[in-house]
Amino acid sequence: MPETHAQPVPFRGGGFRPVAIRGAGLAVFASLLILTEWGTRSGWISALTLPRPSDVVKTFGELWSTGMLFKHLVPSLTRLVVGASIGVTLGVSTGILIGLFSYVRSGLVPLVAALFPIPKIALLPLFVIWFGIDEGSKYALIAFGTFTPTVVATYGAVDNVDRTLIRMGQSFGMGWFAIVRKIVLPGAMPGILSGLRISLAIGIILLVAAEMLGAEYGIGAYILEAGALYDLERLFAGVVILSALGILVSTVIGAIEKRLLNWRT
Amino acid sequence: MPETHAQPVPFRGGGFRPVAIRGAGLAVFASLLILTEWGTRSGWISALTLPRPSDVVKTFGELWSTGMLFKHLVPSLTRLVVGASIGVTLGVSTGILIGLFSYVRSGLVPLVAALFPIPKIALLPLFVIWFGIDEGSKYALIAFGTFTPTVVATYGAVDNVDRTLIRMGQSFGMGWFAIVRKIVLPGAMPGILSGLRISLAIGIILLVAAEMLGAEYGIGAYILEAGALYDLERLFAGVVILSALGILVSTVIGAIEKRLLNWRT
Amino acid sequence: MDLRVEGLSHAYDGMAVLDGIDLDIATGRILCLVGPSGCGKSTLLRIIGGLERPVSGQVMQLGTPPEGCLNPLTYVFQDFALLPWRSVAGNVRLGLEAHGLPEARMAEIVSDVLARTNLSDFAEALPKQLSGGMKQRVAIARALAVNPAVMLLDEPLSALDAQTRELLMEDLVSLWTRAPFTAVYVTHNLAEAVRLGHSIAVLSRRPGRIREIVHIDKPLADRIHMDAELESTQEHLWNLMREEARAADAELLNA
Amino acid sequence: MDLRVEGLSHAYDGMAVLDGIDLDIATGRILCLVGPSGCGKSTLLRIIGGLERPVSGQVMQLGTPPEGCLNPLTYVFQDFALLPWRSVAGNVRLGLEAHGLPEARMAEIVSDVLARTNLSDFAEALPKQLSGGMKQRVAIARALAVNPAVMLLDEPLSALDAQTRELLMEDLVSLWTRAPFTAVYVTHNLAEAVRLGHSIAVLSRRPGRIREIVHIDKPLADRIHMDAELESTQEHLWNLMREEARAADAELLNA
Amino acid sequence: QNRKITVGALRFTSHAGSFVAYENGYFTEAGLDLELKFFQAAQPMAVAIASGDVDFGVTAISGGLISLAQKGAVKVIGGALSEEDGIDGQKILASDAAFQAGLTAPSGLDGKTFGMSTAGSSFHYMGSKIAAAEGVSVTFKPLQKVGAIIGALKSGQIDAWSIVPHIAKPLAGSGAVHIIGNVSDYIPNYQVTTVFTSEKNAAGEADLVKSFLGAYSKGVTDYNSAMIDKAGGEDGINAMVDLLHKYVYADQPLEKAAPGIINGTMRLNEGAALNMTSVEDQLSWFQAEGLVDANITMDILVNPSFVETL
Ligand SMILES: Nc1ncnc2c1ncn2[C@@H]1O[C@H](COP(=O)(O)OP(=O)(O)OP(=O)(O)O)[C@@H](O)[C@H]1O
Ligand SMILES: Nc1ncnc2c1ncn2[C@@H]1O[C@H](COP(=O)(O)OP(=O)(O)OP(=O)(O)O)[C@@H](O)[C@H]1O
Ligand SMILES: [Mg+2]
Ligand SMILES: [Mg+2]
Repeated sequence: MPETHAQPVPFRGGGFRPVAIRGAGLAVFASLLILTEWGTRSGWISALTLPRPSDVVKTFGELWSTGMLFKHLVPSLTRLVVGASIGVTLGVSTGILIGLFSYVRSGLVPLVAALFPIPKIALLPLFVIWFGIDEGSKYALIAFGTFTPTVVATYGAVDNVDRTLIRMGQSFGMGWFAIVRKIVLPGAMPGILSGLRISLAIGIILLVAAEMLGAEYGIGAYILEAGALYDLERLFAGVVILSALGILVSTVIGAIEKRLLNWRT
Repeated sequence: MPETHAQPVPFRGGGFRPVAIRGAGLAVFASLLILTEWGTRSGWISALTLPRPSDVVKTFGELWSTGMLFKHLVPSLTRLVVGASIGVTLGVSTGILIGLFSYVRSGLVPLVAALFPIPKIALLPLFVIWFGIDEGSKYALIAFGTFTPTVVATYGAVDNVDRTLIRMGQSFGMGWFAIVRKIVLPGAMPGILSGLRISLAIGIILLVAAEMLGAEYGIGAYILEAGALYDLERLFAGVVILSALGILVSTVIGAIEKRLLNWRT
Repeated sequence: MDLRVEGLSHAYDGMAVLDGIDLDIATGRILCLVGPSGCGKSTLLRIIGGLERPVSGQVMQLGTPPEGCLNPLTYVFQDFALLPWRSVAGNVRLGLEAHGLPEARMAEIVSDVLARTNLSDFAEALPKQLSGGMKQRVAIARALAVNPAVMLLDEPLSALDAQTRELLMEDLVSLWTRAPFTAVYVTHNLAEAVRLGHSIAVLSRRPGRIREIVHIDKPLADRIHMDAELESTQEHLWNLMREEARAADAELLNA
Repeated sequence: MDLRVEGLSHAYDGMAVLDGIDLDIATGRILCLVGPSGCGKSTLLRIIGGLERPVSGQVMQLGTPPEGCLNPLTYVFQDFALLPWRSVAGNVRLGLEAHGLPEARMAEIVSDVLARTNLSDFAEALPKQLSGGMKQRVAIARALAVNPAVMLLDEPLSALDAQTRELLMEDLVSLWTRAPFTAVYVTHNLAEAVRLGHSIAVLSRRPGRIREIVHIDKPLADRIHMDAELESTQEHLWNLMREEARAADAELLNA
Repeated sequence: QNRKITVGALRFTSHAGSFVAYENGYFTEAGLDLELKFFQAAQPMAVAIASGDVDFGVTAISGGLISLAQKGAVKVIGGALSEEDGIDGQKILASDAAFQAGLTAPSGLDGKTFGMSTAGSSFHYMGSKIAAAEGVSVTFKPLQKVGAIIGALKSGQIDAWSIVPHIAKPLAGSGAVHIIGNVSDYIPNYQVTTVFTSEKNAAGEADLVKSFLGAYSKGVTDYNSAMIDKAGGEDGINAMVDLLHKYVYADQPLEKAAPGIINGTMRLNEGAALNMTSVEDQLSWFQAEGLVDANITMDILVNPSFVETL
């Protein structure tokens, strides 16, 4: 008799777990490009508003074939690498000290908080006086820009290192340095690396500001010059390069994370 | 007999847990200021390198007494509030959509990743065309700058909402909207708020860039003019205002967190 | 309302997790599911509750849910699944809100159910202020509030310490004694199973199959410590499972 | 080497946690500490191990640690405390590295201790690949590697599921039977306490005081299920603690 | 061994003096091993002189330059470019929208917006003088970058601007903007750019400054004679354009660059002669506007001992 009322249990689960759909990103990019191309060709996007994507590609091709691409890329990359290395190294060291010592923490955290919202471009004239107009001021600007976010990310990461692990180290009689080297540093690594993503993105953004200062070559200088001449094709070509650089850096960090942090669940 | 060898267990714990030391931050600020004041007075810091802190204070006092402070602050704050509101609102909505829908996620995440490293100042000439040189372009610039970090923080926060809570909601027969409103949104709130800290800091930084475009009044415009005139006292007075603004914003968010997130352990 | 699981199999990405499960869940009785780690107990419970779709087989609802039952199949989760931003009362209300009850009726149900679970004093507390045991009591109260036809409990006590577990088992027994409910109770803990189960289904290692269903006739209220019959049932269950548990434990994950 | 806890009291920010604890920890025996949540068991263990300084009283080491003992007082933590970035062997080595042993000697100790805990096959696995039970085995192996005079175990099994707990208890008994070690074993679980303890100290609610010390003479290896003596000891312990456990459970935190 | 010096330059024809002197080897002859350092804007160049990174520079007199002079960092030592009757000088531009609405002469500027890079820039000075001369009031829009100003002008968001002819003419050619007047009608004998160096050089290295100015002046002479006096005829102009193309519009092919270079022709001060009257006028304007300290005197800004003053 109960069989008469038999019915399957209704399904009410699923969802809320987005999955990657292959090609969707590419499709969005492609359709945006096609739309702009068509719009600029047919005229309802004025030439003042957006450049024609095919012209940007052409400009890019010229950059490539004349070898100017590398002439601009190499100094920019050097500046990024040197400046970010300095900023990140100092930032990580400072962050670890802040994470471990009460005095350093109480003294420096407010200072870092005060430095964070200072726009680096506002300080450009000072940087010239402090570090000269050559590579020095460019390195310094990028180093300064990457320093503060790295500090914040690092001390957050050190704070998040599981204290039981540290107590465990102490319970085995490990020394202070051994604990920092074998427990604190590796434990903070995920946080430091994800902070690095942000720092390096900021570093790339600051390339433009840095190259406001007497740079002849460099992607930032190229963009600035294009902007000054209101040459949208070159402006966009430069922006695309920076954007690609950003994605590249983020991919590289992803790869490093995969290697270094393969222990993460 | 064993009593002869009795000795207390050696202590080997403690440390690795920095505590706040009252006044340390203030002491650092004060000593930096005193050092600069003394350096600039005695001459081993040249007038080109740093302004005398007391002169900066004097400039600040003039700004205050002439009423110029508010003449500059009010437009800047308006720009920050309007621009950041637009950017944050769009960013949170987009972030939630990305966090919930596979197609939106796959389509937009790469786009956001590509937009992130674009330096906003590079786009200034375009913003002039797109949004004019009046308030429009300033709002747009700040909105654009706060949009991307908000999106990234929001979808990360949505991803981090405990899926058991969502399953629980479904198991009680809650509808899709109820789950989003009662579970996803409050659960993502901590992440969204901490993303807001970063977005608003970026917003403040971008004030300077935004006010490059035809702003007569505004802290950013004030700083730019001071920089162009190489007037270090005013430059620093402006920077200090931005820095204070940053600390204020971060304090306000902290207070909101304390209220809204008092449920956090 | 009874439930019947018929020829149920499930797989994740081609990995078989459950294989040909048949089960009857009878009204007013507690069915315990035991089995080694990863054998698919939680998956089975999710499928029974309609939170997951099985690859094959089905779960049938026999008869209609009783009058006043707001949510026929209601879960209690291992990690409590309380909304940390809602008070105890707010969490208990959550399950009611979806059903368009009048405000007064909801308040009445909430206060009634909090009283039954001795939580009245904690109505305004936030989850962060509660011990694990109290949290799980809130989750049970929330489940009781919607007057379920069948309660689905996924290791409800395993996140608690041994003493709290003991206390909550006593609570569950007294709740059931006062008003018998139907339940599927997943656990690793054989002591819990013999204490709370009217019948105990033992699953094999992954893919989970039913190895044996043990029935215990002694009334729940009479099951006390030092009961030779329960002890021997427990011993029997443990002998059924020891090797499988050891093998399941020594399996490499994500390997 | 024996340990003696003398008149030990401790407080956090003025809140008394331990009050006048006296205890003797005898070589080659396992002392279990049981007590309700928050009564200060973990604090007591940390003080015994020198990880925390008591407010008053002291812990004395009587006699010298035996030959070859690298770390006299060695912990096993509830949540395993394995370095997730080191393999099983690397985690076991960790405790040895601080002692300047030659490389070959370290490798020898590691492989010996992994063999004793049946972990040899997992030497290169990362913690994330291990089940909870395996992780705790690694933590025990790591503790054994430094040849401790006293092992301090803080609820070593309470993060594991019931079946794995059963398996690990069997492992601990067989490890102790082969080579008796001294241990202080903190637990909530009275079944564990009567299974593993030579003596069981029952603490009161916070501030923890010693209410009773129960001695069990039966050899560990002979303690099996359905042992009436153990059951009655367990019942006795539970009666000592039930009300306190209930009160401790119903306490509001951070209130 | 030649003395190493660094000279700052913008890629404009107004810096042709340095380029020509360098290309023709005049600096080497004067015992100077010269390195050219290029800037995107004049402002950083002044700062670079102050920081000691650059020894000599050529730029317009701006508030920043005067401030740096006041701080004892830089000194104006000569003239570079000045407006001269009969030679195409800086142009006053109006946006198409404003032009259609009747802004066809500077007299119609009342209530209009005028573009500038920053307050205290030469654009600010010019606009202000024009407005004063016409007795009208204009609103200044600081837009930082020349590119931004052009964008704003083209899209009609600002009404007017003034700029060197080689930028003004192509803009007007495109029809998006219109030339409505010449700056030289309002600021006669305007000393547009000056040569400057660090205070240290001006005070302690008189010989160095003299040899630099000497060599630089030879370059200026060559340039003026080829481009303005057209002494070498068409070929002379072409040769000069060829030479300058290395520095100006270097990234465009010569055919495209040449008109720009030729359009940009303005007379450079022979012998780096400095028009003191114009400089003084500029200084007092900056002071009157409150952009720089009122206590600054000509002595602080200029060291007139190296060149002929007008
Ligand atoms: N959503 C999922 N996607 C893929 N595999 C899953 C998913 N959920 C569970 N599994 C896998 O299915 C198997 C059974 O999981 P389930 O959680 O049902 O086991 P369990 O018996 O509840 O285990 P435990 O006793 O550890 O709770 C496990 O191997 C698990 O890794
Ligand atoms: N570092 C600390 N600072 C302040 N209070 C602490 C600290 N550690 C523990 N406490 C408090 O001291 C009391 C005893 O804590 P302890 O962890 O020793 O209890 P326990 O008996 O181990 O409890 P459980 O059974 O829950 O593990 C608790 O009330 C706890 O909140
Ligand atoms: Mg499960
Ligand atoms: Mg504890």
